[in-house]
Amino acid sequence: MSTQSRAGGLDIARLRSEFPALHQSVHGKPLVYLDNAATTHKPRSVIDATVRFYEQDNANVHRGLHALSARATQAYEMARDKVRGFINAADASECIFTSGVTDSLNLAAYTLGAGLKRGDRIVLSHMEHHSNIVPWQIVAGRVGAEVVPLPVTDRGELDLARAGEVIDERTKVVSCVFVSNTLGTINDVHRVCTLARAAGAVSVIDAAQAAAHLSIDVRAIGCDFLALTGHKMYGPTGIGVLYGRRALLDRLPPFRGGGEMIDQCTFAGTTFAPPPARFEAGTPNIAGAIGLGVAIDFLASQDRATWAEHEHELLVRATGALERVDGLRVVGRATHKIATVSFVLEWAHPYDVAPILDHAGVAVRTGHHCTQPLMDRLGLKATIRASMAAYNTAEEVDTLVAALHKARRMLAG
Amino acid sequence: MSTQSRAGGLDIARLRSEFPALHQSVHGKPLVYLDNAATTHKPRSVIDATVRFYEQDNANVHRGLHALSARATQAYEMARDKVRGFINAADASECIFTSGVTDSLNLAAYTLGAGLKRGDRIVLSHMEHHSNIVPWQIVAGRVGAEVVPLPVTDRGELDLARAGEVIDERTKVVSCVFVSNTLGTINDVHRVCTLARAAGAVSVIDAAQAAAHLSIDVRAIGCDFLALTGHKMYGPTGIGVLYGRRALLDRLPPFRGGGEMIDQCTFAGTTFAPPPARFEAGTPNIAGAIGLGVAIDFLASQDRATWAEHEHELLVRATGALERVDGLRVVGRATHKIATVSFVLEWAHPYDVAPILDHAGVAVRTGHHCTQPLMDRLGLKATIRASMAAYNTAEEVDTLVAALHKARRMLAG
Amino acid sequence: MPAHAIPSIEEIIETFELLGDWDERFSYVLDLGRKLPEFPESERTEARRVHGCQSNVWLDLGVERHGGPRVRLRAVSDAHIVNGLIAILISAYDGKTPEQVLAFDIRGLLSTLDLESHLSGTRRNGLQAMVERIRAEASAAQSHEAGG
Amino acid sequence: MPAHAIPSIEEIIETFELLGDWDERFSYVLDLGRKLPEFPESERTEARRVHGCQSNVWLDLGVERHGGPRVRLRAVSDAHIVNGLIAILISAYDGKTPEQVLAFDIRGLLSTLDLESHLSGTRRNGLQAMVERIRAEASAAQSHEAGG
Ligand SMILES: Cc1ncc(COP(=O)(O)O)c(C=O)c1O
Ligand SMILES: Cc1ncc(COP(=O)(O)O)c(C=O)c1O
Repeated sequence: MSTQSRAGGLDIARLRSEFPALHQSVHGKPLVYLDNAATTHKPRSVIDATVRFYEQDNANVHRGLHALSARATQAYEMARDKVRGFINAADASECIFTSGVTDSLNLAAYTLGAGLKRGDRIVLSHMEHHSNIVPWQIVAGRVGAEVVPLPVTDRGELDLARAGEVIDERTKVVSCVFVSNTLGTINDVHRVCTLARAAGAVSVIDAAQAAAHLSIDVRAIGCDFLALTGHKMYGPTGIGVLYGRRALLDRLPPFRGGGEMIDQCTFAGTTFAPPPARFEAGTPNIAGAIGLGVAIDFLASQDRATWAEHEHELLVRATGALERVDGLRVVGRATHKIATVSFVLEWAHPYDVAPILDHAGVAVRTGHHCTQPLMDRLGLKATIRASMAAYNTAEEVDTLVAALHKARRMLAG
Repeated sequence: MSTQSRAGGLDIARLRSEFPALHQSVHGKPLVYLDNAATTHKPRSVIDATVRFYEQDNANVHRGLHALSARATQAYEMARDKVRGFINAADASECIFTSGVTDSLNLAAYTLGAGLKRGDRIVLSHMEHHSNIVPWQIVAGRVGAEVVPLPVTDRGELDLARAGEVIDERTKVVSCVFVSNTLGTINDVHRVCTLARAAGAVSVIDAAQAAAHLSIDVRAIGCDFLALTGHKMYGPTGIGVLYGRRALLDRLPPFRGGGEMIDQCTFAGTTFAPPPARFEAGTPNIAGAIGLGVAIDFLASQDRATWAEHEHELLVRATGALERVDGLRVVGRATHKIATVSFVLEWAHPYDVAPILDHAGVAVRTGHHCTQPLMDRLGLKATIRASMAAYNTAEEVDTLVAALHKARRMLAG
Repeated sequence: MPAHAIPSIEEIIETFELLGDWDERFSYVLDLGRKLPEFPESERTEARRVHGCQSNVWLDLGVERHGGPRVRLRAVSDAHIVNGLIAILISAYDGKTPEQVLAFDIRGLLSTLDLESHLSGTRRNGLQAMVERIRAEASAAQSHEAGG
Repeated sequence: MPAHAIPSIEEIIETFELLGDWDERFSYVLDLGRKLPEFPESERTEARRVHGCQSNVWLDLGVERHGGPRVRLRAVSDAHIVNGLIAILISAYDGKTPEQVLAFDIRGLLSTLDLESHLSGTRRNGLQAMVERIRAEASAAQSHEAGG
């Protein structure tokens, strides 16, 4: 493996050394992990922070008057402030910890849903993940609102020229993925939010795939809500964030009820605490939040511009080499992409190729990637998706391509 | 510290050696952790399993066709089966992973709420945690149902003699805590479930405080739902379980929408997967579930009967010694209790005592313990609560009592 | 191509044992898939579809009753490797008595294929669903016999 | 007991420095709490209540305007230690100009008390809420002056 990416400053060997899970063999071959859109591996610092929490500071947060509880609370609230910094929110109280982006989007849909009525419109892009469709469908079903897709082009880009056809005066919510998990498309979410605002609609951005690759600034984007998930940004599982503009959060009812989120509770009725507490019922994933904070520290300590250059090189290399495989078609040809490449094969079902790649040590994902409406739109059932992170190398891309050539020999014969 | 509890076989020093967090000083004093009802510490094996997952098997579950994903999926589903065994459920599909007991109870309330209508009754004991009150209030508010308390006696026991006054033909749900987090009372949940069934109501048991202390058998209890939380049973934060009888689960709508829980998703509509997937939208807390499985292994490897004896000794010792402190009153005098003791002081607000105990190294909790209705019922604002786990020692109880005597000297003077 | 072109399950097991490396075994399963009897598009009805997350499978399953019950099955998939696995299932199950079907250790056989991660990775993959349905059919036929 | 029985904030800080161990400092704060001016039950109105998770605090806060604005406060709690902390707040803030109030490093002082865990542990404890309200009042008085 080359220790330096062509992207000047990036010392890949050093970066990889921070990720224990990368250094293993699978079926006797070195692991080539290209399933980062599903979940990224965790740097040593995140794992260590989890251990340290459980070994030293473990306690429940917020209500304790003893030293461990104070330490745990402080670490938890510091993590919240790191999230605030990461997305440039105005105030830490705008950052609600959830159990993941799915939970975040459900929280947004449920609470915003309380203000929707029959005939209102919820506009979602046609490339949304099920996690950003189904919660809105559930809410729409309850209140009688309508869920309408914002068109996507054949290249896999938002068709914003046609936004006017769907975002109208009935539209109360516009929600859109920042980066498509299936195609890698980077959407112009700033423009989407501008269109939403112009229509008087609330904007919600699913930044699940963006956080590990792009810098995120909620105020520059101009979104009302934005959702993150820890496990796709080098953090732990079971933790996510919903950012919400404070003025909006103040008006929303709670989602889950329970400890921590109340002000006064009687059988006659309950009053609720202000955000973020109102939306964080029960004991949170304390270790998860702290781990996410450390993942953000990790990201902040990296030269993200060099990462982006390196990832772009991987994208270009992978796209070029894949297209030279006979009978392979890359799906999603957006101008702005992260290093995620989806493709289909004329000569085999993705399901046929997966075991061959696996036995070559290569981890990719096959299927509809929880974007069935997008698959339908593109006339596909499933793709094979290779999703690269900063720690991937050009050689790993080559291993993938070589394994595909081999698969073709085995399958097309 | 004595290495043997009087409860014959329990080697406390050895047990404590499994819990790294116990071996530390606070304000220069050895930590005396008596806040186990808030959260327990984690044995080495649970911490190690978390590390091992992130270092070796980290991958997203269920949809992957590569080795890591298969390993992660297997570990995750094995954890589900361990939960099944732990509560003696008939089938693993009855065990839904959630982010904690609050999430579990909200899932139960939300999904059961879909079948409730105006005038229906939800009966909750007067000693419930807010997490088992507020979700029902939210649902009741939406459908026009009524939330009614099941009385509690002055001793802090369920007043089941008066159950007939509240559990009537309008009652659709009866929910009750297995063990009171504030008083330590062990409720006769079998009887509660029998009364619920006789009235044709669904029964829901909050077993948050029970899991670390009692054995739980959902079929012997005869409950329809039962909720657990990992962090109070020697497991990680951010993970919980909702057990639901399969026949009931099959009829319930989903709570959160997202990945994994769908069968087919289109903009026209979505069909849902069978349980447990239907109720597990999005990437679950994989590391958390696996850690919970290991916590269950840990519990299974212990002599629980000896634990219970030891804990009972701690309860008797603590209750006796506390009552000898001037102006101290123990609150909650149930016949069946776990080793949780709540008390109030004539001569000080709990808030005054907390820092003195903390500076003596003793971690207890003060406040309403998220049971304001119970506090109102007992005419109290707050208590001090010492909650013991199996790893606590008689000497630790004595340290608490000595610190209280000291507090009295400082405060009553 | 006729169904009898698929080797007997004993032959398949024997061949597996001979083939040393995974690539060869995988190629052999692919070859088996090419021996599947026809399953015309027109017969791939929704009713016959086995819902699986990753590949589609159409299954025609029944029990032949004259001369004692025999499980009969035909199936096809849009994935080559699943067709190979279907060939194995046909070899193992087609024309067998319910007892034989229920006694056969299909998991054990499949595990020698080292396709485990691909078979267990998805919650409800077509193959697993198919095996469950075949075994359920055999069970039903068995209790039908016992009952009647 | 009259309010002037509370030592000046300089004296309090000096005493803290003299008192070596935590127990002594804690007892000293308790003593300060015993010097609080009367706050009759009848004046402990809901409007004056500072909502805190763990202890109740009633606060009477205002700005005296003749001769330049001065922050005035009285408060009481149902917890002894909070009364001690209130005494410190009164010493630090009562009768001071908005500038003095805003400049005073209350966090720094409280941290020498090593009561941090008790003050930051609860999300919205009475003391923190009180300090925020006092500072807000001082800010408002200041901008009122600047504006007028
Ligand atoms: C009886 C009971 N129910 C519910 C809860 C809420 O648990 P969690 O905060 O883990 O969601 C607790 C813990 O505080 C509890 O003791
Ligand atoms: C764009 C997008 N949104 C939402 C999700 C759901 O994320 P999670 O499973 O972490 O809740 C994913 C990940 O699968 C995603 O890629």
